[in-house]
Parts: sequence; C-alpha cells; structure tokens
Amino acid sequence: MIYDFLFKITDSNIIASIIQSLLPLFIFILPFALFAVWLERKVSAHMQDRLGPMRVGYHGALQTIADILKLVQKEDIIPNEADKPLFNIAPVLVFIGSYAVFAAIPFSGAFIGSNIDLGIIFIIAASGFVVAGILMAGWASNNKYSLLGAMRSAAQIISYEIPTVLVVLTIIMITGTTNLQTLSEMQTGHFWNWMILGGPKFGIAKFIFIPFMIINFIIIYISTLAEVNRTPFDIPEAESELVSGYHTEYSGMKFAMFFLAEYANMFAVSAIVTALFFGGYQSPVGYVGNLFGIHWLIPIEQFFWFTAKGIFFVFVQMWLRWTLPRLRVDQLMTACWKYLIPIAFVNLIIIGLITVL
Amino acid sequence: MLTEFGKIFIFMLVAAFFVVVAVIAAKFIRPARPTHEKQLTYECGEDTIGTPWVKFNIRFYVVALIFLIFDVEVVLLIPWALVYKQFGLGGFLVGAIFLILLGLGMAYEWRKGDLEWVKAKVIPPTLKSVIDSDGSPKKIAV
Amino acid sequence: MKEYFNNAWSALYTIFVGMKITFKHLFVPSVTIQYPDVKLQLPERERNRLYVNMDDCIGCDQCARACPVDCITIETVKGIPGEDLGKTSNGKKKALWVTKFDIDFAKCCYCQLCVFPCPTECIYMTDVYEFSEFERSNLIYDFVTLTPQEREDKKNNYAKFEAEKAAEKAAAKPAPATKPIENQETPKP
Amino acid sequence: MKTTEDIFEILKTNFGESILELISTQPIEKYIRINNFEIDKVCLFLKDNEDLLFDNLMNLSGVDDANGKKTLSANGTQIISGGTLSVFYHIESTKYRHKLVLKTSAEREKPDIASVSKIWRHANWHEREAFDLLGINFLNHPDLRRILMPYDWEAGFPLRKDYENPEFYLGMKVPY
Amino acid sequence: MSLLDKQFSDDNIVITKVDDLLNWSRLSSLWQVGFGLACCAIEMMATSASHYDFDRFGVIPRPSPRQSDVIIISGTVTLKMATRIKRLYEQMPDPKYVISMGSCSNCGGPYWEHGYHVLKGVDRVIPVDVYVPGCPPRPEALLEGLLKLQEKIRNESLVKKNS
Amino acid sequence: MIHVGLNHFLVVSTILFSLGILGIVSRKNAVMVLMGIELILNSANINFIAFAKFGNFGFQGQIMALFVIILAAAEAAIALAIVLNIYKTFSTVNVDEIDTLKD
Amino acid sequence: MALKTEEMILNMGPQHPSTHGVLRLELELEGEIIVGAKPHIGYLHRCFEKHCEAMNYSQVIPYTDRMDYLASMYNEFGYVTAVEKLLGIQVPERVEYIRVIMGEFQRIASHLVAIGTYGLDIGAMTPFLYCFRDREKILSLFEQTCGARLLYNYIWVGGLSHDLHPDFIHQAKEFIKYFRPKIKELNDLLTKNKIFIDRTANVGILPLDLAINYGISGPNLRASGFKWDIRKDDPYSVYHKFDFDIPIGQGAMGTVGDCWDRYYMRVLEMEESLKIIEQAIEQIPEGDVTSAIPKRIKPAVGQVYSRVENPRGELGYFIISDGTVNPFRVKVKGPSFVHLGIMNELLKGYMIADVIAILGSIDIVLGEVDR
Amino acid sequence: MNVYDLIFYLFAAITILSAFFVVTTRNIVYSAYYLLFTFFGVAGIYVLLGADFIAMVQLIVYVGGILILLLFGVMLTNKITNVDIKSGTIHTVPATIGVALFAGIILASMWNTNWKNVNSDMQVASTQHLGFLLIHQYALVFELLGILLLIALIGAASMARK
Ligand code: SF4
Ligand code: SF4
Ligand code: SF4
Repeated sequence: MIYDFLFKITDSNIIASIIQSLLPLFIFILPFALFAVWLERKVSAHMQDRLGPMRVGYHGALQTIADILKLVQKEDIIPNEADKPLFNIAPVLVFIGSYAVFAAIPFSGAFIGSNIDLGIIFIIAASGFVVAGILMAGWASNNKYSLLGAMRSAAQIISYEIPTVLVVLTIIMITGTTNLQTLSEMQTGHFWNWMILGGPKFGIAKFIFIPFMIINFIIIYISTLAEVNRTPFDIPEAESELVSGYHTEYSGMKFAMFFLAEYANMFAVSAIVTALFFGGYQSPVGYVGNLFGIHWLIPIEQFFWFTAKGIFFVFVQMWLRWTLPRLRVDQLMTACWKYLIPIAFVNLIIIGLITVL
Repeated sequence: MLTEFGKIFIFMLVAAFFVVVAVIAAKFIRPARPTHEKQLTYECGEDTIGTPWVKFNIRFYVVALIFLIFDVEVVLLIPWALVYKQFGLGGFLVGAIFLILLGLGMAYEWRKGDLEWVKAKVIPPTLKSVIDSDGSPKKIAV
Repeated sequence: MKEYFNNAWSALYTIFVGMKITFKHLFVPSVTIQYPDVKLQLPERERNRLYVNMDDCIGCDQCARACPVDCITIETVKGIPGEDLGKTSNGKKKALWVTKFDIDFAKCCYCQLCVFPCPTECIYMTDVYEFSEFERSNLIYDFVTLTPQEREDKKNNYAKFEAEKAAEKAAAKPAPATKPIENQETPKP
Repeated sequence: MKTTEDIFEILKTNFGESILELISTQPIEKYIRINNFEIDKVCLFLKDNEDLLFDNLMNLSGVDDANGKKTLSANGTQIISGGTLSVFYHIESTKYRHKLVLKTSAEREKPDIASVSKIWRHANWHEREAFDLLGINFLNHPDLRRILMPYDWEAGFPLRKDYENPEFYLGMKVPY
Repeated sequence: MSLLDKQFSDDNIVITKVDDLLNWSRLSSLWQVGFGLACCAIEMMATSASHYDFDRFGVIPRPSPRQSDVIIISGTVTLKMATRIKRLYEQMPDPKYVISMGSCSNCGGPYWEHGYHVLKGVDRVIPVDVYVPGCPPRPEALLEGLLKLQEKIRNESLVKKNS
Repeated sequence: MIHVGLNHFLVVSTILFSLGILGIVSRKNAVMVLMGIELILNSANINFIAFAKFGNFGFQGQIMALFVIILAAAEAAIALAIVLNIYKTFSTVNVDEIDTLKD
Repeated sequence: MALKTEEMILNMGPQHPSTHGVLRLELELEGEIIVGAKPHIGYLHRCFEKHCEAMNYSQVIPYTDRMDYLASMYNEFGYVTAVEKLLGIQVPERVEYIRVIMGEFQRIASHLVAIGTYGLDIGAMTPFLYCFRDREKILSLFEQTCGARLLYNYIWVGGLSHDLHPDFIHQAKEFIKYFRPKIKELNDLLTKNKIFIDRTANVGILPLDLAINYGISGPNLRASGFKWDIRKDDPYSVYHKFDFDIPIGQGAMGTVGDCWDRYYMRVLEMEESLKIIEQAIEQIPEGDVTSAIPKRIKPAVGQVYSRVENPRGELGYFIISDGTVNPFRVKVKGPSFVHLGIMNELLKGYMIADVIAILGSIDIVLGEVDR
Repeated sequence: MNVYDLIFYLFAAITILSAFFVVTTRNIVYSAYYLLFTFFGVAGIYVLLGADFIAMVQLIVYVGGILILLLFGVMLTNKITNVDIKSGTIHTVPATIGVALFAGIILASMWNTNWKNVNSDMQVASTQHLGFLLIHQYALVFELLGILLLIALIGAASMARK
C-alpha cells in the first residue's frame, strides 16, 4: 500500500496522507486531463475526417500544455455586476467536489486514496458539492446564460443521481458491500467474474443476472454521462443556446479549473462504472506478475488495467459526444424520470427477488 | 493513525488548496487591465435588459423536491440493501414494501404530470382578422 | 406501453447506428490539407491577387472604369513627341507614361471585372493568396516600375512641353487650346 | 387566369375613382395605379375576391421616383423637392396563377400610403424597410420602426436619391 | 501588478526563456471567439472544417469571448454592429489579438464607396493585428494570416507590453 | 486541555441550537426561518450521535439521527412548498408582513 | 403552474453561436417558455440597393453574390434572368444549361450548409463537418470553373465569364457518384437519429395558410405541404426540360410543416438536384458561352420583376430602368428576409432550445436578410 | 492534544462560525451557502463520532438535497435584485439576549449533569448494524417512514403545483 509506504518513510500520517492525496492530482488527474483533452480533440478530429492539433509537438501532443500555460496568462475578469466572493469560491467548490471523488476510487490494489467502507456512497455524496458549486457559479455571474445554465445543470445532476443510486443499490444488494476495494477484489480472476457478467457467482443465477446487469450498466452509463454534462446531455453548456452555460463569465485560471474539473469528472464516472461493472482494477485475463512471480508488478498492472478501462469509457463518452445531437431540457427530464428511473426501479426489485430466491 | 475519512478530508483540502494556489500563482504573470466595458456582463454584445436574478421556473423546484424525497428514500434503503439477504424473503419484503411505496409516489407524480418538464405551450399560429372593415386608415405616429 | 419500449429501443438503436458510422470514420484517412507544409494545386483560373505587367500597360484606364469597387487608381502623363515609350508585347505603341498604378487590395473584391476589358491583357489574376500584412497601408500595391524620381521627371517634362507648346501657340497665333488628355478614348481592339 | 386588363376592369367597376389608370406603355410590365389611401381596400378585395384570390404578395418595393425639382444646395449636393415616392406591389394568385402589378404614389413631402401589412403579413417588414430606407409613411402599420438602419439613425432615408451621408455616427467616422 | 505589466530593464536569460515559453503557449493555443459576420464567416467555417482544419493550429471556437484569445472579424462591419464588436473585443481577457479577415473588415471592401451603413475598416473601432486580404480570403489565406499572427506573438515579450 | 469528550459535542450542539433559535426569531424571511429549523435539527442530531457514542445507546442513537434526517427532508419539502404557497398568495415571504396581511 | 415566473428578456445574438450570423433575437421568456420574440435585423445591412444605383448592370453582379453568400450562383442567376428579361435578349442554350448545372450544384452546396449548421444547432458537430467536407468538393468544381470558391461573378448578362473546364463533366459525374452514398450516411447519422427526431418533430409547426400569407416560399413552404416550386410553376431558363420531383412535407415524423419536415425537404431536394444535374450533363449542347454578352447594357425605360427558385425560396429582383447604363432602382425580395418575418409567430410558446431548432430549420442567411 | 481533538475543534469552528453567519448575514443566498459549510462541519462531527453512514447521509441529503431545494426556494420566492436580496431582521437585540440566556441555562445544566461517559468504539460496519436494526427492530418505523415520505411527496408536490 502506498499509504503505508509513505507512512514508513515520512513517519507522520498527516504528511503521508497529504502526499498521498497529492498523488492522484499530479500523477493522475493533471496528466490525464492533459491527455484527455488531447484525446478528445484527436478523436473528434479523426471522426470528422480531420487531423486535430498537429503543430505543437508530435501530432499536437503538447497542445493541452500550451492551452494550460496560455490560460495561466489570461486576465481574470470579474464582472462588475457579479457577486465577487461567490464568483471566486465557485470553482473551488466544484473542484473539491470532483476531486474528492478520487479519494475513494481504487486505482489499484495498492493505491486507493481512502479505503472507506462507504466508498461508493461517498462518491455519490461528493457530487452535492459540485451541484452547489455550479449553482453558485451561475448565480454569482449575474448573467442570464450562466444562471439558466446553472439551474439546468443542477436540476439535471440531481435528477440523474437517482438512477445512479438505484443502480448502485442493486450492486450493493448483490454484493453486500459498499466498499469499492472489496467490490473490486470480488471481481478478481477473469472477466467472467465481472459484475456485468453476473459477478463472481456460479450456476444459473449468474446467467439470469446478465441481461439485468447489462440494462443496469446502460442506465448507469447514461446517467453518469448526464451527471458530467456530456453530450447528449450537455444542455447546461449547450453552446448553441446558452453560449457556454454556467461558466460563460469565467476566464483564465478559474475557467481552467472548471475545465479540469470537467475532465476529472469524466474520468471519475468512468472509474465508477469500471469499478462497479467491469472488475475495477482487475485484469480480465490474469497477471503477468503472477505468471512470473514478480509480486510488485501486480499493483502496477492493476493500475494499468484500471486506467485502460477508465480511458476506454472516457473514449466512449467522447465517441458519443461526437456522434449525437443534444436533447432538449424537457426530453432530458423525461428520459430520466420516465425511462431510467422506472426501469432501474423494476430492475432493482427483480434483482432483489432473484437474490433472495 | 488517520482514519480513512481523514484522508478524504485531506483530499478536499488539497483540492481547495490547489485551486487557490493555481489562481493566485497565475496572478503573477497574468495582466490585469480592467476597463468598464470589460467588466460588463456578457450578453452577446448587447446591453443587458433587466436582471437575470428573476424568479425562476417552479419546475426546477418541483424537480428538486421530488429528487429530495427519492434521494432520502434511496439512502434509507442502503443499509437495508447491505443486509437484507440475511433475513431472507422477509427482509426483502421489508424493503420491497418500502420500494413499492416509493413506486406509488412515483406513479402518482407521473399521473399528476409532475414529472413533466415545462411543456411548450404552443398556440398554433393562425390567421386573424385582416383589416378594419369600416375605417379610413388611421394615421400612425412615426 | 408498446410505444414506450419502442421509444427506448429506437433511441438506443439509432445511437448505435450513428456510433457505427463515426467509428468507421475514425479509420478513414482524413481529408485535411496540411496547409503550410502541403499546398493545394490551384486551378489555372484561380482568382486571387491581381498582377499588372507594366511593360504591357498602355495606361488606358479601362480596368479602373470596369472595377465596381474603384480600387484601381491610374494616373498617366502623355509622353512628349519623339520620346520612345516602348511597345507592348502585342505590338501596340504606348503613348502614355503611367505614373501611378495603385491597386488597393484591401478594397478589391477579386471579381475579375477589370481583367476582361484590358486591351493588352496585362492585368490578370494570379494564384497568390498569401499576402496578409500587419499594416493596412501595405496592402496598397504600386505597380509602376518607374522610380519616384522618374515619375516626377515625366510629369515635369510634360508640363514643360505643354507650357512650351502653349507658349509657341500663343506666340504663333490664337489657336484652339490643347486638347486635354483624353485617355478614355483609347479604342478597344 | 386573368390579364391585367381584365382585372383593371373589375377593379374599375368596384372602386371607381380610387383606381387611377392602367399603364401599359411599358414594354415588359403593365401596372395599375391606385390611390394611395385606398390601396389597402383594393388589395383586400383582390385577395378575397373569389375570382381573383391574390393570396401571395411577391414583392413590395418602395421607389424614389426622383421626379421633383432638382436643385443644388450650397455645398454642392442635390436636393429634390416635390415629386413623388411610390410603392410597387407585385401580387399573384397561387390558385389561378395570374399576376398583377400595382403602383401607388404619394407626395414626397407627405408620403402617406395605406398599409397592406394586415392583408399579407410579410408586407409588414417590407413596409418597415420602405419606411426605413425611403421614409414612406404607412398608415395603420402596427409597428413602423426602422428595421435595417440603427434605431437611432438620424441622418435621413438612405435610398432617397438626394440622401447625404453624415460625417459621424456615434463617434465613428462614416465616409471612407 | 503582474509580470506582464512590469518593466524589466535587463535582458536576462531566464526572462528570455520564460518569455519564449509563454509566447509559445500563447501562439499555439489561440482560441477564437465563435463569431461570424458575413460571407467571410463561411470561409472561416470552411477553415475550421475538415479540409483545412483550424484545430491543427490549436484554434478552437469558444462561444464566449471570456475564454478566447483571438477574434477574427470575418466580414462586413456595419455601423450597427460596430459598437457590439467593440464590446465583444473589450470583453475578451488580455492578452488578446484581432485578425481582420477580408476586404470588408480591412477597409470596407467593396462597400467602401457607397456603403452608407458600413464601417470602413474595423480598425476604426478596435486595434487590428493582422490584415488578411481577400474577398473572401481563401482558407489558406486565413491560415497564413494566423501564421503571421503567431510570428508576431513570437516576437512579443514580457518586457514589452503587448497590445 | 481536556480531551474532547461528550461535553464538547454537547456544547457545539447547544450553540448550534441557539443559533437556530436566533435565526427563527430574528429573521423576517420565511426561508431563513426554515434554515434556522435545519440548524436546530442538526444540533439535535449531533446530540443523538454523541450520546450514541458516549452513552449507552449503541446504534439506536444513530438510527434516530437517520430518522431525523429523513424527517428533516420531508419537513423541508413540505415547508418550502408552504412558503411557496404563501409567496403566491401574499407575494412576500417576510413573516411579519404576512402577519399584517392576514386579514 | 403555481407560481407565475417573471418575464425575463434574453438577448440572443448578434454574437451568438447559433443565430447564423448577426441576427439578434430579443426573447421574452417566462421561465424557459418564449412569450414573445423580436428579431432585430440590419446588423449586416450593406446597402446593396444603393450600390446598384451607382453601378452599371454588370458591375452589380459581384454585389448580388454577396447577398446570399451561400447561394451566390443563384443570386447571379436571378439577377441575370431579370436583366435579360429587361433587355429582351435570348441566350444560347449551352449557357442556360451551364447555369442550371451551376445553380443546382449551388443548391446542393447551400443545402449542405443548411443541414450541417442545423445539425450543429441541435448539437451534433460531426454531420456539420461531413457536410462541409462534401461541400468543399462542389466548391472546388466551382473554383476550377471560375476561379473563386465562394463569390463567383460567373453568370453574366447574356452569358458566362468562362466556359466549363474541359474536365468538368467528368468531375461532376464523379461527384454525383461520390455524393449519393453520403446522403444515405447523413440520413443514418442525423436524420433518423431518435434524439434528432425528438428535437425537431412537432416543433415549429407552420400551417399552410399562414405560410402563404406570410409569403413563405421554397423548401419551407413545401414542407408545409404545398407543391409550389418556381422551377416548375413559373419556369425559367431550361428547367422545363428536366424531369424532377418536388418533394413536399408529409409529416413523416410528426406534423406536416414541422422542423423535421423542413429539414428533410432539403435532404430530398439534394437528391432532386442530383437528378437535374445528371440530366443536364447528358443533354448539354455545344456552343459559345460568351457570344451573346452585350457590349453595353442599356435597357429601355421599363421595369421588371423576375423571380427564381433560390435554394432558400423565391428570390425576386425588381429592376426599374430609366434608360441609362445604371439601374434606377433594384429591389430584392430575398426569401430569408421574408422567412424571418414569421419568427415571432412561430416561436411563441416554445422553449429556448426550440428557438434554435426553428431558426435553423427556416435556414436564413443574414446577408440576404439585411442586404 | 491529539489530532482527533484538533480536527474536532476545526470542525466545531467550521460549524459554529458558518452557522453564525447563516443567522447574521443579510444576504439570503449567502446564508444558504454558509449553510453548506455548516452541514459539512456537522458531517465532519458525525464522522468524529463514528457515525460514518450518518455523515454520508448528511452530505447526500443535506448538501445534495435540502440545500439545493433551499436555493431553488430562495430563487423562487425572492426577487433577488440587489435591493430585495437582503432579508431583514427583526427585534435582533431582545432575541439575542433571550437566546443567549437560554443557551446559558442549557450549558449550565449540561455541565452540571454527570453524563455517563463511556466511549464505545464502534467504527466497524456501522451501516450493516443500521441495516439490521432497520429490518429487525424498526421495520414498522421503516415502513411508516416510507408512508410519511410518500405523503410528503404527494403533499408538497401538489402544494407546489397549485
Ligand atoms: S478584381 Fe474587381 S474589385 Fe478587384 S480591381 Fe479588379 S475589378 Fe476591381
Ligand atoms: S486596362 Fe490594361 S492597359 Fe489599360 S490601364 Fe488597365 S492594365 Fe493598363
Ligand atoms: S470581404 Fe468580401 S467575402 Fe468578406 S465579408 Fe466582405 S464582401 Fe463578403
């Protein structure tokens, strides 16, 4: 465990945990955001028969670095009409909300920020900060587009939280744990032990589970997509209606923070989906480390698998984004309240029945 | 030994700290040349008309309200979900009844139309009367 | 009820169809022309910056009058008799010194209307499009090949010649005044 | 399918004095001149009459006839006084496929013309445009404001033949 | 007070290096205000479309001026629009750049003579960095203008105030 | 310094409670009154849980707190709906104004 | 609704990503519902009509290009038709064929932009880029023919500035072969997408009687279910020689005359245009394209109103000649100008997101609205 | 003083200070946002008291639910223009004195009570325990709560709809 190791060398749990909490930020989120932004631009470009960034670094690899460095240099505008304190705090709040999630994400058997028992519930709880932060940003900007965007965003995020929670509930019901690491450990072995394929069970129940788990997966994927405001659910930022939603008035570094939070969120929800349905950090086929008996390799492999799966889902998010038009706000609500929630609900009861019978 | 929650707290602190540091650090290189126009609210280049801080659609409230109740119910189900299997069918029924109640509420809201977002209230445009039948044309101030 | 599931299904299905298409495109080679490195072969009729071959220009002002935008400014000075102004490539004798031939490419709308009336085909459109500038005044192109000094000279020469002729005429007898330069009347071939 | 002459007869019997004349000297288009205050009633008739059914206003264009006295002002600009401003209506019937051109003129100094914007709704904007660019005043128009030029444009009506551009607008230099 | 506003007297090597880095980042990530005026805007769109792909240069359209670095005035600026353009420009955060695309925004273009409602050159309301001629400029010409602008940014410095 | 114990939590809870009361009595806005109530409920919850930990109640305290939170949610929903209704009728949510407007 | 929401006035545009240029819509909102919409235009008023009075007849052509800059060829076509009517001249057959071919290519190009930007408005970026990719192919055909990509000054009074490029016919055939599958791909990607249908069907319904009264024309009118196409109903040029259909709105996904119908009209019209081009390419006669160009255009005193079916609808030119080389008055009836007039009626009661859907489906070009 | 105490004081300070601002800030939106910190602080205190699950519920329900509802409520019921945003206070001074007295009495009696102070450590699997209790002992309450929520839902929604 990284934490134990850090604890050993620093001999202080505070410093150890500070370092440990910095780790995801610096070894993961920042590089990931850099990579994801680049990936997004490349993926979109190639889907559209273009090339995407080409001019800085090999195939534009340094593009995001340039973007960030440029954003650092940009003037920070606070409109006169804005509510200054709230305007300044909002990005902090949003970033806290999306970063705190990373504390509970099990990146690998050896690295999980905080192995709380209520990991998955904590992740749900943390999104509350994001909602509050977004509302704050929208309200403080004193801009019609921002406020409308923020209200829509808040309504959207909270609505889609329910199907998410319902699906999470089914997982809890099946596995009887809320600890993400335990959950990941459960799905060890090979990919047929993944939750999407009925979990680490044998016998007929496993196969009965499969269709329901797939439905569950679709539901949670759609609703997490909505929670991070990605197309087709990007109406809060729909640039063709609301310019750019709640961060219309933000410039420079503060905007960069929203941006970073967005990409961090994208990974976070993918990670949740991975951890719940796709075996978390478990390899689908077994470990090279096990094969050769090199045990320190396993956590690294796990980290690799986790990132790979996470990035795959991020890729799917991008793929969807560059394929689909966006919904209208009422359709979005209909999709949530009339389709996802009832279906998730029925699913929950059916799965409950199956498990007790 | 820090509890796991302590770590989470530190995560949060680090996040806040990171944002603050980033924003403040940028202050050393970024220019600051505020002008009057720059500080105006952006509205596609036009002057803003009225304030955005007007009362909002009640839909937002109703959605939040339904969400809150559902959220609470689901949260209440979490402890149940963890252990109901140990009580067998009875345990399941406890939660199932609760769930059915939830479903009832849902159905009620659905029936009552509370799950609808504001629907477009379209009065299909039609042709109306054409001209004052009697009148000599009135002069209109320009 | 049927409609309900139909909706859900058709949404998922059409999303899937769309995703298939975009995924296919991920591997279709892109059509992008990597501009500064690769440049498109432009067709020969390409209409971009004008070029005036001053060797051939007879200063007839046809182009300036055809221009809807009035972005060509031509000033000419008659050559004094006996002076050799050279010939155009299609054998026409020039009669005017062009002392000013400015085209303001900031105004030009690249409509090609000036090209057709030119009797000597000396004004034409090229495929040069890369000429952005930091200063707008740099977009006014002066095509005259004479040096400023020469231009002054030509003007002075002609003025002197005029004055002499006038003096001569005045000295001889009251004669009709010299005809003003009517370069507009250069016949069109 | 009715010719302009037929329609002229019909109108003449129905409206008498308001229908001024039929101009058929023009090589391509004939048109009927109509009194500027009666044009709306004539148009309503044309649109609603069962045999005519001119349901489509193809075009409405204001014209500065520039037929007044032309004088030169002190600074060399042309001033036109007297004469008329006119409006042309091109209408057709999508059912019978016949077309008709109407013209109505008003004095330049007092250019009042009855509005047809309630008969064909898109005449609304066409008339606003004619007002904006030529200064023709449409009586009974619901919303006669400038449409293309800025609302605070004060320098007159640009499509009039004697229009002079102002030097500055809101501190911006207007001429080149 | 920020570094960009400060006057450095000496040309030390660190400043130059930092300078280069910052310039590099600014020039390779020019986000554009998603904003089109007239016919040139169509060519601007064509420039961001697949064939020419503005994104290669790191240019992406941002809907809000608050997050953009460069405004491409792509078309005829009328008097009615001029005040809005000025405001949009003002609302962009510094450092910001302007590309004037096409004859119309350069100087009124084909409308310079009789255009009673056309602003004769956008430089009458906002400072222009690069003039791209053409009516409309070919997408390549716009790209070339962008390269010119990048050249200009490359020569900027922390020491000197940028426009 | 004494070790943090039951009393510390009780003090916090008391202060929170008093602030809640203060909010209820001193603020005009009905939504503010609601916020005061939330504060009071929170303080009660702190007590429950503190006693659950330091007293002898085991998990009963926690479950009570859970119920209180649920009730608080229901209360907030209903109360805000009422506030909205009041607002609709009186166009204000100031408590004293509503008082005077009643008749 | 329990609480009356206050009205909020929201400006959309002139700088707004989806007002297709510099339109400004002043929306009166009640929550998210629109209770009133005022379009403000004129942000691109470039004084076309004044310019016409100062130019001679052939110098006007570059300016007509710049009106509807997405359909420049057709603007020229319309103007030239009007002037030729005024002059009473007959142009060679080949010229008319080339004009039709160019016009129909222009129609496809224009519809591609309309469809692409519509997709963009609804939130799908990719179809937009696919459309632009295909449009680029048409532009390169144009460029090869007349040297310009966007504003052509190609169709002249009495003729054309250049004959077709020798390779043109071949490339046009190639294009048609290339383009047909792309339409299908577009349909799969966008037209039939459930989300797209949900966004556009039953939105912005334009009843037929209102449409006629408002002077709506072109695809928008046909979407409301009226078979009216000037190419067929008031034929000009050589359109009577071609066999093509006029698609009309069926209400396939919702109500007749909704946004989806208007959108789909354009897709169908592209197919029809391909048909026309195919026939024209087959039939095109040989000849000289510049022979009938008059040296000096000086029509007699008179006036003419002539209209053509522009990609957006009925484009009419009203030209008065006073016998000089300059037109006395040119008035353009642009379809976009007329179509925009109905926005206020059409938008009422819909939501903000629908504004964009409706505006996009009407397909306006501000250059032509403001002229 | 160990870390535990330190963190307790930190959270207590967060809670109390922000609660204080909730009550005293005149801007009602600010109040709502201070409430966010209060709730967060209280959640922290729950954690310190070993009630993980309750803390999470606190965050989910209060921060993610009630707070948002309150904010929407504020935005709905107040014409939040710059003037009206201030929500006034009434009889502040007597109220403060009264409340202070009251608090004093409570505190005094609290100090004087000799609470049984057993620090039962029950970090482990508290959620499961709650689940057991819910199904076993409080099953009826559980269902009743369901009914209550149902009623609240129906009531509040219909009231808001009216
Ligand atoms: S191309 Fe057109 S605008 Fe340019 S100089 Fe020639 S005639 Fe004038
Ligand atoms: S028309 Fe030709 S010869 Fe005459 S002035 Fe112009 S460029 Fe010279
Ligand atoms: S420069 Fe030419 S293409 Fe560009 S906006 Fe002006 S007229 Fe249109």
